[in-house]
Amino acid sequence: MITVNHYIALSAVLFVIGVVGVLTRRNIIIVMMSIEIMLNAANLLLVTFARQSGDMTGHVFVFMVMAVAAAEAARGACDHPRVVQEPRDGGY
Amino acid sequence: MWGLEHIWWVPILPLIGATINGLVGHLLSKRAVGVVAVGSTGLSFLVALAAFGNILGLAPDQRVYESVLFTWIQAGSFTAEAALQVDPLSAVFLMVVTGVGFLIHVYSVGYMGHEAGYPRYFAYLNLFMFSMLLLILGANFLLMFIGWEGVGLCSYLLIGYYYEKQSASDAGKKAFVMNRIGDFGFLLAIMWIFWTFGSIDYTTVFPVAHDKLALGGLAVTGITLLLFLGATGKSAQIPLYTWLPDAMEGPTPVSALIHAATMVTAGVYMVARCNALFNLAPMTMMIVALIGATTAIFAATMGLYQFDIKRVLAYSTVSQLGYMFLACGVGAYVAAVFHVMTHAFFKACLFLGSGSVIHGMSGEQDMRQMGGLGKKMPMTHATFLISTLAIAGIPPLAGFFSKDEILLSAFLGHTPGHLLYWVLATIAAAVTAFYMFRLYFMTFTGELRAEDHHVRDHVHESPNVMTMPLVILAGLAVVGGFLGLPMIEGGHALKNFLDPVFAQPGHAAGGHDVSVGLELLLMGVSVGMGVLGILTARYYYSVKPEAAVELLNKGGMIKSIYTLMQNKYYVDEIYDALIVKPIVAVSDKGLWRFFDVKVVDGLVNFAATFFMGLGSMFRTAHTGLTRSYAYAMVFGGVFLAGFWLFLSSGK
Amino acid sequence: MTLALVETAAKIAFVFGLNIGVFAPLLGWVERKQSAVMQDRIGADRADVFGFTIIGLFHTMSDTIKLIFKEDFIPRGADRIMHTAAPALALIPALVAFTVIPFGGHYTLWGHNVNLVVADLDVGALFVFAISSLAAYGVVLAGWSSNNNWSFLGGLRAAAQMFSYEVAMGLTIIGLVMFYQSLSLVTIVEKQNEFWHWGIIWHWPAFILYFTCAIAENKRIPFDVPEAESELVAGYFTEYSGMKFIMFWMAEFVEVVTISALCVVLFFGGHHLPFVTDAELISGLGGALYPNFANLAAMGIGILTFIVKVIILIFIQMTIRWTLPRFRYDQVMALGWKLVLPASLIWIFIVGVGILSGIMPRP
Amino acid sequence: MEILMFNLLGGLSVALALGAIISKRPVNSAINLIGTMFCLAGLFAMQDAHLIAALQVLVYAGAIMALFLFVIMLLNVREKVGAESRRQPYWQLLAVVSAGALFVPLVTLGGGKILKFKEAASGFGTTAAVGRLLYTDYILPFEIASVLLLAALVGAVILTKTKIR
Repeated sequence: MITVNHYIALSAVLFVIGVVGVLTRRNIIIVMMSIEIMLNAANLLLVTFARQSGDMTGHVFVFMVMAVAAAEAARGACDHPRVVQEPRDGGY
Repeated sequence: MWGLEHIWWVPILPLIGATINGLVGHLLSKRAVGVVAVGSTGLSFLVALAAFGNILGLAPDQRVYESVLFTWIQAGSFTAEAALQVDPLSAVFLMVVTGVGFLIHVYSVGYMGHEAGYPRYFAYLNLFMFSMLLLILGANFLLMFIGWEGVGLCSYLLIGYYYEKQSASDAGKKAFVMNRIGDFGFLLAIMWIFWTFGSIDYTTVFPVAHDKLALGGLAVTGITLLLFLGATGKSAQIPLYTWLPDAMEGPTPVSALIHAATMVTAGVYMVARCNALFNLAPMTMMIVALIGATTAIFAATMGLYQFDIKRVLAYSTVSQLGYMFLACGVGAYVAAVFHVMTHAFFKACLFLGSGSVIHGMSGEQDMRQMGGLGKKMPMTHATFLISTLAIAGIPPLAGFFSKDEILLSAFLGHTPGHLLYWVLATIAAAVTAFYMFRLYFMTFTGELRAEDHHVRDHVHESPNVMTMPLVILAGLAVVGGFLGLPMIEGGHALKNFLDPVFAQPGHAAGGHDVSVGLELLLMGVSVGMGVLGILTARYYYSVKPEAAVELLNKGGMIKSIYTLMQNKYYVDEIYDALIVKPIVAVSDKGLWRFFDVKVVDGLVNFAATFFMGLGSMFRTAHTGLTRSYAYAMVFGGVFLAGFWLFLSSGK
Repeated sequence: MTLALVETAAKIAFVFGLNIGVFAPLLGWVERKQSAVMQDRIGADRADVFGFTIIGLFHTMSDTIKLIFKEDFIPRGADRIMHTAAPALALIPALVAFTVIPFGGHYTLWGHNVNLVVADLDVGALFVFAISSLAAYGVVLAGWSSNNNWSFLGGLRAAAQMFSYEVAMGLTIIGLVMFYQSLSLVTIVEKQNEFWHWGIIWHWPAFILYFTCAIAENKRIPFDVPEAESELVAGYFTEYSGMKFIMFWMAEFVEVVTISALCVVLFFGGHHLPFVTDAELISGLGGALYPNFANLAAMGIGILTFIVKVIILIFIQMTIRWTLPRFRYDQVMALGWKLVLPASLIWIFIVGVGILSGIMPRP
Repeated sequence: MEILMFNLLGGLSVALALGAIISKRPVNSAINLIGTMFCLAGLFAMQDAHLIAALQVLVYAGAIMALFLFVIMLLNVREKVGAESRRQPYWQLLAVVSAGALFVPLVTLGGGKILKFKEAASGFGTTAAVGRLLYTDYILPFEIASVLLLAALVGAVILTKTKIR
């Protein structure tokens, strides 16, 4: 029987992996990808609790997170070329 | 009934003309542009004529027709219908506006024939017709206001028609700003009316005005004063009259149509329309009469020593408008409307005549260059003379009847100080006769004084398309007054027609109880004053021109008065010193150099300095290494989560 | 349970068989032969078995055999894993997208309810777009991992082009979704039971836009800049040979079929015959007397109708492919962003107005 | 069946996420991350969040990661071995330790209780249901999100435009 705790644990593991990625990697693209992992861990938790409580507000939140992530990705993708071009500023 | 039911065609037709000429006019031939402009106005005139006939066919107490086109604005309790209303008052104005407008369109075809921007001119002119008709026909204050603004806009556009000319564009701006000051009052009055009555429809507001408002109360006085402020702007009364003489920078037909016959009478129309309110505010009535009488004499004296033919007419317009307001102020609305009508005829004729003269003189407007034109321009001369006699108040021409009725009303009026107004107006009548005949003698008699021989050789009578309107208008100036002919013993045709509009409860709008003898005496006085003015003018400008120069050379009082009058009493300069300069000074020294530079910039700079100082304190924590921030965040997260865990485990 | 498993397995087998076994090889032949007919040539006709050529059909077989036995070549400096995985990444999404496309209706056979779709998803249309957006990865990775500048450029072009048109493609069917009030393709097909409810009737502008986007998404002529042989040799699959190469081609053909199938489902009433509803068809086949037989026959007719419609649309695509010249790269992007995208937004607005004002009655 | 799927998808997602942060090449990272997203989409679908699952694939795997991959490839950010090889073991150790410290409160989020799923109501997680929520109670955040995306769009255009000059 699968419980909420399973999902919490999985989400925690993913979140921590994301944190480690942010802290250890120097490539800014990979750092951003690690942030996406963390966001996804949070999304998983939101979906899980939505399912547990039967309230779809969690889904709405995930929807919003996705919108924000998309905006962030678009912005980051534009910023990245500039960071790479000017390595002094991009000394992550 | 064909006519009244199609009343909405009356404003729409000129709008269609304006749209065609404004959008695709430059692609059309001049002839096509003229056909569109004149045709649309002419059709509009025909519809208006039919509507007028319908109105006449109705019983006198049923002569109000309202046609609701659609609901225009609906917000909360506020409703504004796009509705047109025809009653005797608007019908009279309708006839004047469409009729004179049509004639001036015809005249313009000839006069503007050589101008660049021909379609633009007619688009504006048609747009003006639309706005003016909307102003007259609108069934509520908002619609009137739209027309009111529209005519102001068109006036601005047409004054600045020769926009390459600095003086023309300045004059346009001046007219616009002056009008805006008045419009501001009008707008406030509309808001106040809505606040008081909960509606802006004429049919809702006026019948209940007497019950809702106390006689002479604050509300009604405020509303009417604000309304009158609007009227002074639009109708060029003291203190907002200075734009009208400058407005003569526009083409002459425009001066005739907008700045003599129609738009400037909008203020009179508005006051007459709101007579139910004005009757309740004796103080406002007094002010209206006072301003009217003062303007009449003031503008007349300013017209005395002008040399620009159109400026003389402009001051005469201001003066005549003063008469109309005087009539309104003493409660003689019928006389005011009557004078609007007759004035439209003879003043349009005069302006168009002066346009014809200017046309013949190759654009010369200075009367000192003219003289003896009577022989070379017989048609213009004849029509001009008729109109001049009309404005001087010589029987049996139109001006005599209407002006005399105003003077009679002033003499018999209920307003305090009405005898003073009568004296002022009577003197103004003499002055009017004097300067108008000065104009006439300087222009049409004597010898041609123009120096440029090209101009001398070129003097010619204008084409038929220009003289025909002159003839028609002069004819109207002759017969127009007969509408008020049976004035002795209880009203006349126009009065009977208009009375339903002005017969309000609680106010005696009926005929004056006056003996025939007194009336004849007053007539005699006014005619005598007119004749006196004419004879004086004839002495100084035709019989013995050198006498005037001698008089001036004597110096002293006469010389200084002359200078004062020629400089228009320095009103423009006074306005400049009292209003424009202080505003500029306050903006420059106060708002800019002190408030903006010191206060606003100071605050901004202070904020910047403050946070810069604050930032320099925290700068050490800002390594610029993103990873260190990430570490800080994670440690913070760990700490918070651990703390929360500690708290929840304690439970 | 077992029966359901069998049924699903059968449907999957049918879909895959249809695509991989029938359409993909046949399309290679059709492309050759149709171009030959259009260009007044004879076309491939040399492969023969005992002297029989069967209008060149044996070429399909010989091509397959040739490519299978060709050397599998990986260029030096290439990323071996990615290079190997890329063709599969291109082919799989094209096949998976087919799982939500209904190729028939509901039928009752011996008391068992059969719904002719592999997976009836609530978000079917979204699923198709989600999966087809993954197809770009195969192409992009193929270009990137080949360690070849032509391939790389082709991959980049493909990526930009596919992502651009994906956006527009998603927007083109929003109007349709608003009209049918469902994202489920099964529901959409059900609502097209009557001919006058077919998508093409009201939504023909959306069809034109969608079809354009779909061809661009599939990178076929006139949108084949990622593999423009005159500029980039062969674009992203320059460095591929053998089975990997054939997988790209299969992916392309399967996508042609998928596009046609989706168009049929969205715009042309799916398996429905025009002017004949499902119920009428079954009763017309004697549903009252032999329900099982009638249902079975109706199922056959439905599948056949669906396939015929798909073939017609494939034929149109092929005709376009051999008719139009290739766009320049900037033209492709300009068309996508400046014409198709705004047009589809406007169409959404028009459909919204139409629905709200009652001009477009929803089925 | 369910636990099997969970183990499969969960394990795969963890492995791929690890691969994403460990692999040296950004492209490999991105591919791994796409896999993670896919597995998570499966997990969403297991919890009846069908729309969210589809969006996860469409938005995350389809759009966001595609954007990342595109940028990586456009710049051809091959292995920056030089930059990445200056490893700082202490920092990395610290990172892992602090992340581990974060893990403890995260897993005990449930407070030691076993939370069980209830039977989902019919229509849970469908497009219509989520859409109704989005367009009624959450219309304001929804619109704000659209404005945010517009701002990102404009910002992206401006940022890239200055590069061209």
